[in-house]
Amino acid sequence: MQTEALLHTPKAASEPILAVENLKAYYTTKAFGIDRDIRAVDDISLTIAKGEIYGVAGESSSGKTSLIKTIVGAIRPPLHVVGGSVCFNFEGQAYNIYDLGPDELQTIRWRHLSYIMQGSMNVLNPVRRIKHSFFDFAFAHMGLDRATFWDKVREHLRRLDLDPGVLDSYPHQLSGGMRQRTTIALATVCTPEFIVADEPTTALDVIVQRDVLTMLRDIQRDLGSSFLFVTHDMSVHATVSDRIGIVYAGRLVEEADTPTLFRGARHPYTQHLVASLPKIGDATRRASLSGRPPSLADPPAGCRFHPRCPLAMDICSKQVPPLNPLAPRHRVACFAVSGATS
Amino acid sequence: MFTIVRDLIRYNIEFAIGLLILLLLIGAVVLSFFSPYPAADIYVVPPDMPPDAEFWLGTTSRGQDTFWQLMIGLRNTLGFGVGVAFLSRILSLVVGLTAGYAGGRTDRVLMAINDSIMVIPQFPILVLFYFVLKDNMNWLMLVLILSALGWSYDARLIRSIAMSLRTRPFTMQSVYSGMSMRKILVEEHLPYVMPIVFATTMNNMIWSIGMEITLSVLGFTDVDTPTMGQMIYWANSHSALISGIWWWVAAPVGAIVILFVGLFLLSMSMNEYIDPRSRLNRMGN
Amino acid sequence: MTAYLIFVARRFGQLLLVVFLGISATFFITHMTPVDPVAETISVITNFSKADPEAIELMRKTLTELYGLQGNVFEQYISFWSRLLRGDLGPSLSAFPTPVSQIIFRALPWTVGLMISATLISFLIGNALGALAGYYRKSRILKIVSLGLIGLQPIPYYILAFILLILFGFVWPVLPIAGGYEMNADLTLSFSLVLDIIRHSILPALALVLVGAGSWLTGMRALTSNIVTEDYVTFAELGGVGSTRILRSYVVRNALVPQLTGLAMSLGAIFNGTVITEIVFGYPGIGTLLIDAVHAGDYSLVLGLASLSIVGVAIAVFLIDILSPLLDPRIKAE
Amino acid sequence: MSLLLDIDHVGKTFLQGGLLSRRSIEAVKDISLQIEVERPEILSVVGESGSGKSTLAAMVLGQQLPTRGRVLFDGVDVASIRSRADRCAFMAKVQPVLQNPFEAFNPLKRVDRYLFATAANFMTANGKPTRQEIEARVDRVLVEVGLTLAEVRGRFPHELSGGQLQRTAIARALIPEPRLLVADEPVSMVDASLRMSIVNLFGALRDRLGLSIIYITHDLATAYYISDRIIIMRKGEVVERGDARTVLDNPQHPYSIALKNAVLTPDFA
Repeated sequence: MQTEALLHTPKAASEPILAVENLKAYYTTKAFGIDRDIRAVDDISLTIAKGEIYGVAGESSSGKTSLIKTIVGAIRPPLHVVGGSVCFNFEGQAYNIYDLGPDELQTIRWRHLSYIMQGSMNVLNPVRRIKHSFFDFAFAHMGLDRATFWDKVREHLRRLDLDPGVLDSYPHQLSGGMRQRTTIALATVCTPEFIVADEPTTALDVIVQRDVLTMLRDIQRDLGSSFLFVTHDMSVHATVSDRIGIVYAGRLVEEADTPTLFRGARHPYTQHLVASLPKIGDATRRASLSGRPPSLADPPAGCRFHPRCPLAMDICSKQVPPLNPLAPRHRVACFAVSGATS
Repeated sequence: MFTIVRDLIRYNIEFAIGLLILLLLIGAVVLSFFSPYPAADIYVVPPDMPPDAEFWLGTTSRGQDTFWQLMIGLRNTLGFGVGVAFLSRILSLVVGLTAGYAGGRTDRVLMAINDSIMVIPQFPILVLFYFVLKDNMNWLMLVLILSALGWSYDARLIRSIAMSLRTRPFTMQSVYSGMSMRKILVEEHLPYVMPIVFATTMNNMIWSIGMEITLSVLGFTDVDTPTMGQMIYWANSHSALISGIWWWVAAPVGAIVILFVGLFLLSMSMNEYIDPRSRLNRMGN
Repeated sequence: MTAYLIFVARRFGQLLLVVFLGISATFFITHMTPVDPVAETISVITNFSKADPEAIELMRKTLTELYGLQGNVFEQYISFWSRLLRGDLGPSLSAFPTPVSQIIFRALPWTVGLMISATLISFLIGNALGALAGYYRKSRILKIVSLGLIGLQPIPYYILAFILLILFGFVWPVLPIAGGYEMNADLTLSFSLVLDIIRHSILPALALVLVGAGSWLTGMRALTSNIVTEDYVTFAELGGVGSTRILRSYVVRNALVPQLTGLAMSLGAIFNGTVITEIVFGYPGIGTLLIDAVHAGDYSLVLGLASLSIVGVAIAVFLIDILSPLLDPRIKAE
Repeated sequence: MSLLLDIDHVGKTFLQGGLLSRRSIEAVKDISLQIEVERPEILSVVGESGSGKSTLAAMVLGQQLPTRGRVLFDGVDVASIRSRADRCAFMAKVQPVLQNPFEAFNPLKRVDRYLFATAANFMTANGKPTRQEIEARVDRVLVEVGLTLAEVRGRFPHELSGGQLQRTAIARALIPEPRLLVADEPVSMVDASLRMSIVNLFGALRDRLGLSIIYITHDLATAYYISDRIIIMRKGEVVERGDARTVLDNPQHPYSIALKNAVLTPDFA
């Protein structure tokens, strides 16, 4: 069984480029004397292999955005790390994000670790031409003279099917799709080893979305980079991700290779997510879940899904189910699946 | 409302100090009604006495007790600020909410007038008023004039909020619930602008009292209603500083600075409470 | 480009509207009151010398003509405008028969010079400190400096100027506290004259800067802490762009557009402050002239000063207004 | 055959810019569309951003007036509505369902306020309704969408889930007993786990109440799942229309084909 898994995904054999261990990050707000902890990232462990596209799926306010912010070290108060570690491995050297000083962090950014934000209007400085952004972001990291630098940038844009003329445009002059493709070009111009993409296609139209996803896959193939890909849209994950982790209320509840997850999800929440996806050509009735996602400020005890869970047992409201390996590369946090042993 | 004030006092030191100053001033206003001397009477006490146990803040060259003059002056000055703030708030609410909600031509016309009033320099206009009105220029008249000049900046603020409220989906929900425009403005939108109204009240008072003081110091107001500015005016006209009657000048100047710092602390803490985002960036259309 | 022309055209329309409303207001303020300027003037003149009734009658006729007070209100309104457009503001009464326009233009450079230099200094200082205070939120020095400037901001121009006057006139007399230059100065252009003028302008300018800088500081600080949370700043930080570059090219650059709009909108208030400060320090500008005119009962000079202030400020607002979008490519293009 | 909604060669042109460079943008170009009284249906209007689908919805709701053609509702031209009474009569028959349930109610006010206001303003057939009549009606529509008045009464929006809020909003729209709901992207902001419950509710309302629903969406999959008819719009024009399943199973127009091909389908079976 192990050999079979290895055969299907040879990437798993190589050493991880990212190891997240028991990561906890809370929003602590002290507004007018009321202290509140919002446990946005609660004890999450995961590893990502070199060249892998790891998808993080979850609904709104499930903590997935906080998770990636914590992973790339982009947290600002009131969000802060309470425990755990985030360790990258670039060119054989380990970088523990929360042990690095700001200068060291600066040096690995963009060169090794880059970030693609949501496809919103506002990612590029609205009052300056796009070439200035390329210069600010990449010039210092590439260590080239100006002429060679601009040649490299133009070559990179052409490789991504973008007209180098975009460099002389202002962001508002580009369409939403173009802007997102330019942002992706900007994020990949230094050929980073690890790219985090946060809902990169959410605001885009379907046809543009398809182009952007194709572009991301091409980049991954060309550069061999690893991706941490976050979106709420399961069909995007189905198209892009090699492996998916499902986040519910700040916790990882299931993790598996994409085909496994869509064919044989075991956590009731994942099963529901997969089953409720409507498809063209299939008009059979889709059920919906009752209840609402829990508030992260006051989550239910035990398994956070138990109030909505069709399989809920006594123990679910008392103990937190551990994320147990069910098969190689398939972990589930559910007592109904792994048995009630703790 | 009460809990907001309580939380602000407890956790916002600026608000607490501001409120304390305001309460002291209100105390002074109450006290002023117990003044042993009528405000306008002169030579009721020995003139030019320095501060001592009998005359806490000394006496003026006109034979008035500085302390009681100050209390009465504070009353009139504060009353003036409250009057202008009240009237101009009403104007700015009506104009701001209507322009923001109605949009289109109504908005353009109202804002063209609004912007004109905003940039017209007020001081020459006020001097002109005094110049033609002379003795007819009284306290009430000045309240009306300053109210008419002092609403435009805040109307623009309120409008910018009203404009974003108009596009909020709940406004459409209200429209399709069959609510009238008046009901939507008063019940759905007004609560969102009230914090701004409170904060701008303080700024408006700072502005109007400042104007009043300036005009009185120059002698361009009704000389018979004693105010803070009036005290400085009389002190100046008796060359109080040169003849060493410093308390006559120091008392009103000190009171004014305390008054303004108090008002400003209140406005600042309220602004912070409402939204740390800037007011200016909402204004540039 | 066309979008910008439309913008300029619209602002020009606004300029015309301000001038129209403001001038009309001054006209109606002066004409809708029971006070008869001609009678007022005559009473001022006859205060000094007894005149025979015939002379008074002649004076009345001449003054009525000079002030454009013949005919009904509407005719007067028309003639008021036509004289104003010709730049004819009538003769001054207190300095008869010097034209009002000539007196005003003598005072104007002082006011304009003081206002421009004080505004520039306070705008630059306020915005620079505001941006730094908003970006480096933990710095204690910045906090103290901002607190000081912000604390001065609510104090009325008159009172602050007055306090400076007391401090530097009585407590520590190192700077001239009155006038624009030494009384018996040689008014030919020389280095010492320039130095003298600068020395005299320090206190009035200081009053204006101390009050003005605080408001730019608060505005800029709020804008900065707002812009810092924008996606493009977060993105630049994640991109490893240096913090000085982020502050300059990303934060301040984006905050300048609203700050310039704010400058245009507060020019009227700044002008008020300048005029009031001039009065305290007896600076030979518009403000002092205005007060003197009021005390002298100089009807045409007061009216001329009020009208000119409105036109002048409106034009300045217009100029800043049409410049500010040049910093914002979103308006230029399309 | 009488028509509930008759969109008759409707076009909408927006003017942009001012005096010097007036530029017109044709958001909707010559669209005709009918819904019959006797045959309630869910009609999906599908398109990408800039296709004019939201402008079309706004014209059906009478929020924007067409610059060409007419929108007739029950034979009445929507453009002829002037007085407040006419407007209320129109709103009693056509109601909107908003996009974002979290934004659909004033966060400072209790949710039931809108339910009661709607009932008080529209149940005027027999004079002013009594408190009891109002509560009975509100409870009935809430039951219709799977809630009860007890669950909603006195609640603020933040106390309800996105699904509950969207149901409450739909219940409110049902109070005047409208004939048509116009739902502009009603599920795009709702989490996946709750999305299908709203879509299923539309089907139930059509079947139980005989209500027609115009479902504006960019999501072909839910359109396929729930709608009877579909029109596919692009740059203000209808490129393809017909029975929803037929069109989406076998699109004819190149744009419809491209659109369908761009839809990501998880297929691991």
